[in-house]
Amino acid sequence: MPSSTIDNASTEKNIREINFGEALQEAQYQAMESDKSIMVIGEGVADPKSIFRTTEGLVEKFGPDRVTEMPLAENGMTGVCIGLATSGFRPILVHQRIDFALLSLDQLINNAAKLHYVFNGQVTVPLVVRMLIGRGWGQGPQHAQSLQSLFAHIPGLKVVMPTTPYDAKGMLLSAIKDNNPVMFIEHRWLYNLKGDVPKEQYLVPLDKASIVKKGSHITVATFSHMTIEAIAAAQVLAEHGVEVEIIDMRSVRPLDMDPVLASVEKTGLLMVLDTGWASCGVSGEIMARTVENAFQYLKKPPMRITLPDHPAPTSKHLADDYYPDAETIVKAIVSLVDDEQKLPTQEMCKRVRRTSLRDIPNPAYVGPF
Amino acid sequence: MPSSTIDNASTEKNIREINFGEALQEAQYQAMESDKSIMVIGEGVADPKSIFRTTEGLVEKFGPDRVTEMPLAENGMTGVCIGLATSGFRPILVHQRIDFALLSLDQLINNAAKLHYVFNGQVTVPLVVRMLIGRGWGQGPQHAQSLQSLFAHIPGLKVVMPTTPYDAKGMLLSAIKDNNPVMFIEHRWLYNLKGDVPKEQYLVPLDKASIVKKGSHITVATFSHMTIEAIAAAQVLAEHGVEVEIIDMRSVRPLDMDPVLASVEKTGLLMVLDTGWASCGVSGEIMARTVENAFQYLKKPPMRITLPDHPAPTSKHLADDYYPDAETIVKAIVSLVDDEQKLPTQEMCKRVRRTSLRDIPNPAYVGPF
Amino acid sequence: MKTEESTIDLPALYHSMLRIRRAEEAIANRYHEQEMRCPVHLCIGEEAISAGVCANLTTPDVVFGNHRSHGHYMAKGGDLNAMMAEIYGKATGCCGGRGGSMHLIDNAAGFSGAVPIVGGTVPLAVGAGWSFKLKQEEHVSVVFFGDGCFEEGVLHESMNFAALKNIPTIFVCENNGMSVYTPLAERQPIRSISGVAKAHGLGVYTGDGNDVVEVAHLAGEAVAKARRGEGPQFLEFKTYRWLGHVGHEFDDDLGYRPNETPKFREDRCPLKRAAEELTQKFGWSQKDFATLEENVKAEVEASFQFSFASPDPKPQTSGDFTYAQ
Amino acid sequence: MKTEESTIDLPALYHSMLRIRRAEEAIANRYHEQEMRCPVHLCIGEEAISAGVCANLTTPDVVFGNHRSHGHYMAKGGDLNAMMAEIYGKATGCCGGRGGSMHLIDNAAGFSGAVPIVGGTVPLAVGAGWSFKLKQEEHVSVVFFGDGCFEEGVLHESMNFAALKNIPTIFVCENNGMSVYTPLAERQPIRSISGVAKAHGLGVYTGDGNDVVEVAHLAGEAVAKARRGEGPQFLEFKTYRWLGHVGHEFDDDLGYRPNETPKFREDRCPLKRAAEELTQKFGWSQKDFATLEENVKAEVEASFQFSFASPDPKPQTSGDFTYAQ
Ligand SMILES: Cc1ncc(C[n+]2csc(CCOP(=O)(O)OP(=O)(O)O)c2C)c(N)n1
Ligand SMILES: Cc1ncc(C[n+]2csc(CCOP(=O)(O)OP(=O)(O)O)c2C)c(N)n1
Ligand SMILES: [Mg+2]
Ligand SMILES: [Mg+2]
Repeated sequence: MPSSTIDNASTEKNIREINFGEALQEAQYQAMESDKSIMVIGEGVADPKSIFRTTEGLVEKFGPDRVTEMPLAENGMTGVCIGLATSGFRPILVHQRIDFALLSLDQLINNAAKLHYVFNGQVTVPLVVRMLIGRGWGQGPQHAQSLQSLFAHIPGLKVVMPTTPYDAKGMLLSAIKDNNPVMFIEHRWLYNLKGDVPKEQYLVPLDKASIVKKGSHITVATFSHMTIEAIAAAQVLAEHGVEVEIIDMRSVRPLDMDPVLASVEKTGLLMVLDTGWASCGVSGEIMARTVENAFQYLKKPPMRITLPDHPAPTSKHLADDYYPDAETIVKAIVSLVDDEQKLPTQEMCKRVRRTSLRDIPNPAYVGPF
Repeated sequence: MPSSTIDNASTEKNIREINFGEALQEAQYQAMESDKSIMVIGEGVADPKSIFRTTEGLVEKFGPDRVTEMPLAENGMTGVCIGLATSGFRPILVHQRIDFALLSLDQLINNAAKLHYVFNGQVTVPLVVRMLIGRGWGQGPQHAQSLQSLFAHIPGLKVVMPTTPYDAKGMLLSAIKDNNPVMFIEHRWLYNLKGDVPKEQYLVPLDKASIVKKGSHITVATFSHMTIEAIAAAQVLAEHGVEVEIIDMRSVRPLDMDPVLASVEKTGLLMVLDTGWASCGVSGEIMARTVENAFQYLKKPPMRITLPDHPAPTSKHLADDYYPDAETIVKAIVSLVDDEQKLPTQEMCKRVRRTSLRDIPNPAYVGPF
Repeated sequence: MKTEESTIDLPALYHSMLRIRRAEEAIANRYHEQEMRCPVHLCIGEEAISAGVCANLTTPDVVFGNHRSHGHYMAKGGDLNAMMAEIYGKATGCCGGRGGSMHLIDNAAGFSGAVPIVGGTVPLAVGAGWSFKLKQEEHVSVVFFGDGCFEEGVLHESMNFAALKNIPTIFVCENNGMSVYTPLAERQPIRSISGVAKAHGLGVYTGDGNDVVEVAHLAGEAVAKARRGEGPQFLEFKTYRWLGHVGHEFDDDLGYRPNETPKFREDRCPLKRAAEELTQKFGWSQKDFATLEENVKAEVEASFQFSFASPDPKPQTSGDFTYAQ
Repeated sequence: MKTEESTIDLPALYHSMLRIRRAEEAIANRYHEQEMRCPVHLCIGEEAISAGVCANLTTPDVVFGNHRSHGHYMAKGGDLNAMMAEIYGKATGCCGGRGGSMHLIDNAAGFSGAVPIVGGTVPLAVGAGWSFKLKQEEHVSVVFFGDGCFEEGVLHESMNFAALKNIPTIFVCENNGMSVYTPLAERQPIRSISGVAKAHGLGVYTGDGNDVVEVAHLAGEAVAKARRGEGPQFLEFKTYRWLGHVGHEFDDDLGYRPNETPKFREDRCPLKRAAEELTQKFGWSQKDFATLEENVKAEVEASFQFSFASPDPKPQTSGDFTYAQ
């Protein structure tokens, strides 16, 4: 398991280390304190487990009118939230798995994404939909999909996938403030990731990638949990003189291509890492935009690392190779940068190889999810 | 309006010219005659308009048990069809607009695409979902989406978009015979397109692109109605010595990249045409696979022509520039092949420019849809 | 439009219906010119429901429609010029031309929007109704939909939630027995639509949708109940669609409604019925009718002239409003 | 399993429940070993519904489940070894390890599949039931689902269609008053679930889901009706979930069901109640119970041993069966 801390440290005083889940909770809590129009609605938002504690304390503080359990009715409740949003509220709708949101694509794509447009700007839909990507511990094919690319196909939606606790808080606050429907996608394996987070409110833009690590040899554009794997891979590669530039894309729609293009201009090599499937996905989109705009700088064909092109199996034995990780990345980067085959690939792979089982985020984990 | 006939003429005797819609009707009729397990289910399949006549005569011939009107319940009825399919039937479900299928993505993605997999091959889902892409005459943002890329993201689904009447019949027959869920996407503007179609049953594979026109200067990979526009563009370009190789992809999932790669090896230039949006779409996917596999042959960055990144407006004045057409393609191809700026672009554009209004498929058309 | 439990104002109801009828007839008459380049779903024959329900609403009450919403929009006080210009795809249309006939809105009048995905606006209305409750405002939200829409799961999800939270939403089912060309009996079992709504926990009213007085009366009760905090109400009105599902023509030739002759329609004409009552009980003379006709005709004609005189939207603005600021 | 209208066979019902109880207890006991690496939703306390309903089914009748389907699978005659091996992610599992606890199937036994998307199997069951009707076979399809599922639109769409086409599907609502940790009152208005089903046109039965005799009796009537061509039937059984929503533990400590002490559970234990009746009316001795316990224990233990001895599936087969030939 790669390091579970990323440093986004600012120098301000009132900063302390909290984890990704706590950052989400804090963002909602503080936003709701400042703005009475914000509501949180979802299955489990007011129950004892409070969406893996990300809505903890909200119902006690803000009451059941603003923090509301909902019936199992994903499409209907999405529509209800759109109706609230066009009536002066700012609802945050939560799905414990992004797979459940498939029931609501009608309301999200036909209505949320289009009402501002078709009504000529006369209504706005300030709606946040928090959706969790499940992984591991036998989540299986209907509880472990990573569907960001479906949403990112649709004009009118914004789609973000923060990686760090800092971004989790800052981007959730931005999403809540935004007057558009924002699909806020959280990878479950990030929840325990710790990082420095300011106590007060701050905004992280919804349309800017972040350069997590500078490097000159290869550009890695990555999303969400894959950023953590990329960092682990880059660390060991750096020890052998390979400097990876890691760009955490953060936003899937709009895509902030500028830092990628600038980096490719420098490195000539691009690798894209996504938590989802390849076909018609954001990995190919980044490759396409890179060749459209920086073709002349590319020294080799860009590469991508995605899920294999099949559903997620449940058994840990079958799933063992399903998820690419730091080791996969090390091997792939070596294949691009090591023309002379001088790097100690085996050794580096061993360094980043998980020792614990691969179906849990960390060795301390005890099932079930 | 470009030519409305493509020649797929085989040399067999019992061939005659029929249009795309008639080819669909014939495929269903003949398949149902040969196989009692085939059913057609949808809103309007047994009504007097019979899905723009594509299900004409079916209920009279095969009765209401096999040709069934359905309630407005897209998700439920998709599930019912899946249940029929796992119980020995081969249902064809029809949506008059692909936009309505957004209500059923849960059943299509969570169940249809995954049951064969998760049940270890013990069930199969031989389901065809016919979905029409609307365009023009003020269909507007909720009735004119072209959503093939959403489906093509999902392993377990097959997604096809035939262009010619010949392929419409042959691919629909293949889709019906296939033991997987096949998303069969029909562009409304192809319905009146005429072409040679054999009278008897025949199969066109669901995973093979088709080279519509040979050429050595540039490779155009295209889908559905855009193929018609490409042909019109290629005709006028050919008169000026530019030989376009047109590959009608026919299938969105799986993508048959071999002919594209072989063509790019020859031409060094790639242009992708899609009827849908770019972001996380199949146009970028083809570009990505081309750079992954034929990077060294590319002389210039590949290009793509897609819908602009916003919903479809209704007013003909706003929609006038929304749909790229032969003229758009001519201009784009010139920008790639005409380094010395010798081609008479204006003149060529004028040759392919529509004279009639752009919100109707042909001048004879009288609204409403 | 009125605030309190309704004492029926038949002249006003008739006027409301007549405006809808004449506007839609004018659309039908001009549609062949091929200048209204969008699908139109006309509600001729069904005007009593729009008129009767909306007569009980105030401006801040909000109404949501569907694909067949000219009547809903007009009865709620939507700007006729802006609707007609929208159908003509003009910059002055209520959606600036982005929407056409199937997407109408007039926020100032409390017509909060129509979209053509069947069932699409139903939960939106519940959300809007909930917002009134949360803000402790005594307004109601209303959604109009057809018998076909009753088959969509989202409607049941919406009724369940509205009943759960005691939301002041009025569900108005315009039961014309048809979804496009498919009769009710091929889509729903033999049981009452409003019976299902009642089982969901809604207050329920059923009536003759071609009788504007009955509609206004029942809607008045339902709206008053919802305003008093008695939760969501469901109104089912039987009615009859005169023209084809879409477009400007009668389609008797298709033969899917074999019994339905011109006489069948006339017998059910809500305007005719109201006019008789105006003559008999309100003593309206031929001249009274003629004057009203003149006024309405002038208003409708003006909306066409407004549309013709309006500028086209610019193609280069086609991508505007994809995102809000 | 029986073919005709049921004369209740209490010993068989008790056996069926006991198998489920002991199998799930064994799962709960071993779960902490962290070798069953998938979420498990145990139905301890709710066994009477699976046992009582399935006692009325023949092998060709098909049953569909949900996320909480060990009981449905076992009661329908699903292979216990294959289920346990599936939970352990083994190649010999009923899905070859692809599915785990939330995806179970045994075609030979007529258990046609469980998946965890709430409502996901409901229309599938209607499709399967329709297939029987189209093929003129006298079988029924059955779908088990929870009170939470009743809120999903797809269930209403499915009921409407089943009623419309008179399809022999039995809808079995296991009403345990909970969706995860959210009580019914926060999700549905105060009205009867089965009342809504009835309004949709289904035959309706409600009963005590902790009384296996009552369940078997009502299900027997419903199944017989459906078999006779009287269309879809809806069974609502009140019951109680003993453990947490997911996992192997009691969760009284969470405090969301404050009244529900161990005594509360025991009072509702369907096995205890059946055992008392066996003692009193069937004269079962301690020894009879002990023998049965031994048999069941051996069967359950054997299923674990089978699982442990089974090979792991190969990672390189992970992509197989993405598409059918
Ligand atoms: C989700 C969805 N499915 C199908 C359609 C196509 N469609 C448009 S209107 C209509 C009929 C709706 O019938 P009903 O709700 O009774 O309204 P009516 O047209 O009779 O007023 C249908 C099927 C649609 N627009 N949306
Ligand atoms: C569509 C969907 N929404 C949410 C969930 C998460 N979820 C899994 S089980 C469950 C509770 C279902 O409650 P109920 O139907 O009453 O069944 P029970 O668990 O009580 O047996 C929920 C919300 C899901 N699996 N699918
Ligand atoms: Mg109708
Ligand atoms: Mg429950």
